[in-house]
Amino acid sequence: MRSLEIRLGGSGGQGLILAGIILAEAAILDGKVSVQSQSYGPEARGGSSKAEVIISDGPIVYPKVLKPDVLLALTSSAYKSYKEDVKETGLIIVDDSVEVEKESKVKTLKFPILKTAQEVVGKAYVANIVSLGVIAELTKIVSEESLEKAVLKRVPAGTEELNRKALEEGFKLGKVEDKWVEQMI
Amino acid sequence: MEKKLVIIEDWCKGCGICVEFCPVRVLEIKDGKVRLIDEDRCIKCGLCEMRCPDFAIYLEVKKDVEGVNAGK
Amino acid sequence: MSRVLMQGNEAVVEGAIRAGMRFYAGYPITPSTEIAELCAEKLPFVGGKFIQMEDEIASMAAIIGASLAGLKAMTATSGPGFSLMQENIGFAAMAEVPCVVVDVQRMGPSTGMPTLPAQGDVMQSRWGTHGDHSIIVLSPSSVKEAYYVTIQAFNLSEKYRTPVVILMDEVIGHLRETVNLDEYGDIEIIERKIPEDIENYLPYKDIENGVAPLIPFGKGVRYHVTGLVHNEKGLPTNDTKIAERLIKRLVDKIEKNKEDIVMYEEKGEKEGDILFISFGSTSRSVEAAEEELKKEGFKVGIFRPITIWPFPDTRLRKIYPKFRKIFVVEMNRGQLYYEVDRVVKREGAVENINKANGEFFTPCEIVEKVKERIKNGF
Amino acid sequence: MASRLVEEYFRKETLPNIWCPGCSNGIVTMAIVRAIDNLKIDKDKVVVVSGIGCSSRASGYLDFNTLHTTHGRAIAFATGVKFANPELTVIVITGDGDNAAIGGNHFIHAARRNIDITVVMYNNHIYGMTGGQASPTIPRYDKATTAPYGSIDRDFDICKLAIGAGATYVARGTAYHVQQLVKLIEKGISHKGFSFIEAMSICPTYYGRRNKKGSPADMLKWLKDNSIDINKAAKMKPEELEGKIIIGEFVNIEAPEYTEEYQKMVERLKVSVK
Repeated sequence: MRSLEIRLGGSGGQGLILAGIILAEAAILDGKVSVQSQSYGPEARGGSSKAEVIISDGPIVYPKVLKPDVLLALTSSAYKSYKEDVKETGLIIVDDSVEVEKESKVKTLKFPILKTAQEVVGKAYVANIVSLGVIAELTKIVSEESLEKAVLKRVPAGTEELNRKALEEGFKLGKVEDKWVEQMI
Repeated sequence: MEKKLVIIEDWCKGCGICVEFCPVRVLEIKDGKVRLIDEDRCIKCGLCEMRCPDFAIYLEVKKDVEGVNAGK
Repeated sequence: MSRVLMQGNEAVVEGAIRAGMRFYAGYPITPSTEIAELCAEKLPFVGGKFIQMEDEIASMAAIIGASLAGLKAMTATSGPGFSLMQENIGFAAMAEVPCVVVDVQRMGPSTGMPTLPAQGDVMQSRWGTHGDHSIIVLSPSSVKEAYYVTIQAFNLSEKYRTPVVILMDEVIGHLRETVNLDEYGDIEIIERKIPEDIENYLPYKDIENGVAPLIPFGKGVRYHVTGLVHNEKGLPTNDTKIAERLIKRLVDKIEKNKEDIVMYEEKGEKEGDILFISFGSTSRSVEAAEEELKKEGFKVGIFRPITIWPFPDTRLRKIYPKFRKIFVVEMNRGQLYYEVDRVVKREGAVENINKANGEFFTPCEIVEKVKERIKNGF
Repeated sequence: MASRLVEEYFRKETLPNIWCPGCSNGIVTMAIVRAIDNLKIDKDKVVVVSGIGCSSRASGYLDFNTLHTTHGRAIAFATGVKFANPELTVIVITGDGDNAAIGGNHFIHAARRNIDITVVMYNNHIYGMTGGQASPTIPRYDKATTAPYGSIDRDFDICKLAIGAGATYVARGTAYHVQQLVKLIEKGISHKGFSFIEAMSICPTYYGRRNKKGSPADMLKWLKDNSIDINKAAKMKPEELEGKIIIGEFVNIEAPEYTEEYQKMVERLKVSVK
């Protein structure tokens, strides 16, 4: 039975918990089993925020992420806090504002996620959806169709188009030639 | 319409409130219980019943010839 | 409903509404607040009532009042609020008013760590209110089970006219899992029966299961409900014989019907080296640890009480002699351990594996602790 | 046999009541019964909720649906009863300790919600059930077992608190002015919204003895002599009103009632969903 662990890290207010929920729901639409959990500081915004998703073909016994296959870090502090946990065969995706270690054992890719949200899509708060596009495109852990459905189900009414665009921009960013992707699939 | 003053001795605690507020002073406390001294002088005003904390003294209202219940 | 992603707190609300809960009173507290929020959102559409009270004392009071007025009622809270509810939980036990209290446990004591999990309220859920009484406490270990357990909480509270506590924890409360609630099929819902003969109704007479059916206020039976010791009519008394009969009945209606009330799950080997006992979210870590230990050649069984109180001791007595060592794993400094130790009267057989720092057990930790304890043999 | 009101509205087997000789709790309780009788409310639909203390024992004597709750919490229980079944007439019997001290928070929030409950607070300035301790309404410098040298606390004007918290019917009567008290309670019960009636009462045993107030009748006379009708009080100077009890209706206004507002919200939602 295959099981993939994803951790999404950043700061409160970036919508990562919602991103985790969307990812988990997309996996269900794909016919898989998923769980989502989270932790956050006492602040609703500004503190650190972490969402975790496990996607599996069968029942998930232990519901928390121990060794992520995929880590998304939108802030330097999230990168520093969680990079050591990632499996050696895993993948770290960071925003290009994050300074990464040169000698990392784990495959690490940088993308202008926050910038794309702000400048291309036009709203900083869609960075979570851009991130999902990047993750899905790179890892294929969920299908694009299911992810889009899940996004549209969960985002606030009136923001559907904005989020659809954010997702597309994420897909675009994630289209990179890389051996890791084949291994993952 | 006929009214009659009734005392429930078992419930009376002899506090004396009714005695003090009886406008015609026809009540007294004897051996720790209230007593009607003079039925003829009682004007059946019901002030004793109104202020009795123990529901121990009341005016019994009997229906008159026309059968009107004066209690309501 | 088919397969959906659902949060534990949400499953409680779904289960409660399915069970017929039509009154919710509560006060915001992490990590239970989603239960209040969802009740506020959903109850108006099913003919139910939601009210945000001024504190947890009032919330507990309001659900007792609502239950007496005829609605199935629930409140939810976490440690600090659960502490505040205790006096009125005792009132519900004494006056025998059905109601459900959800305690989504967080790290304590006091304000502790509001967003982090713990299982430190095991003893409080049993003995938190003063005086002799019995109570039913249920603890789900998954989102799906939170739904089922909530329905059973209402059923048991109606059947035995007692407050029922659902002892959750932050992990299960906030966890979202893939669930298909349709898999449960039809679940029996126990409704209040109004007896034919209401002329001679005695609200506190032992008719069935140690209780009389509860006729709501306003139905033509005018009786008294009090937290004082009372006779079968509900009227207060200082008669010590009546007091003894009353307290005996309050305890017996639960303890003597234990076999009807207790739920538990057994996994793994039926005999062998190690028997794990755990409940709630911790049993998820224990199950993962069991898989590891199995790989290493140990014979491991798991006993998971779903009903914490009354504790399923009859069943445990049957199982435990076939294992060499018993480990009680819980997110506290040892609480259910004492109950297990009471049941297993074998010197040194029961050990506890504890954690009380706001962190969820990892399977790895459990495996390491077990190996450490048995390194010199069983 | 007992009086028609006792036969009809009391649980006779519970009488005589447990109150001390001359305690005015019986007078105020009977005033509540007279009000209900005058309004001709079906007693199956009346719920009397009380807390803990001398006055709260009244619920046990009354032949309604009665709920004798925990200390200070009667209004919170009553909120659950009323909101669950708004057809019921819910009356709370409470005391100055029960309502003004331990129950203060529930009191102000029920007033704020304007839920249709009538609260009658028997105010005798003392905790009688526990033997005469100072309550929040004990007049300043009066004595109690926990204020052996006189209470230095400022005393609480609960009617003002009720008004400040948003109660839509607020009145004060006394155990001496029974006819007026009955009328005030009647109006409070008839009023749609949160109604508060303070009934100035006497505790001859604890408050009376310790503060040398004389016999029960003397204490009632004191209430008679020191009460001033609100209309008369309006024309008097503050120094003339020093130490006096103002009686009558303080507030009687219409405002949205909680259970009705909830029902309106439900109706609105039904429309919006369709």
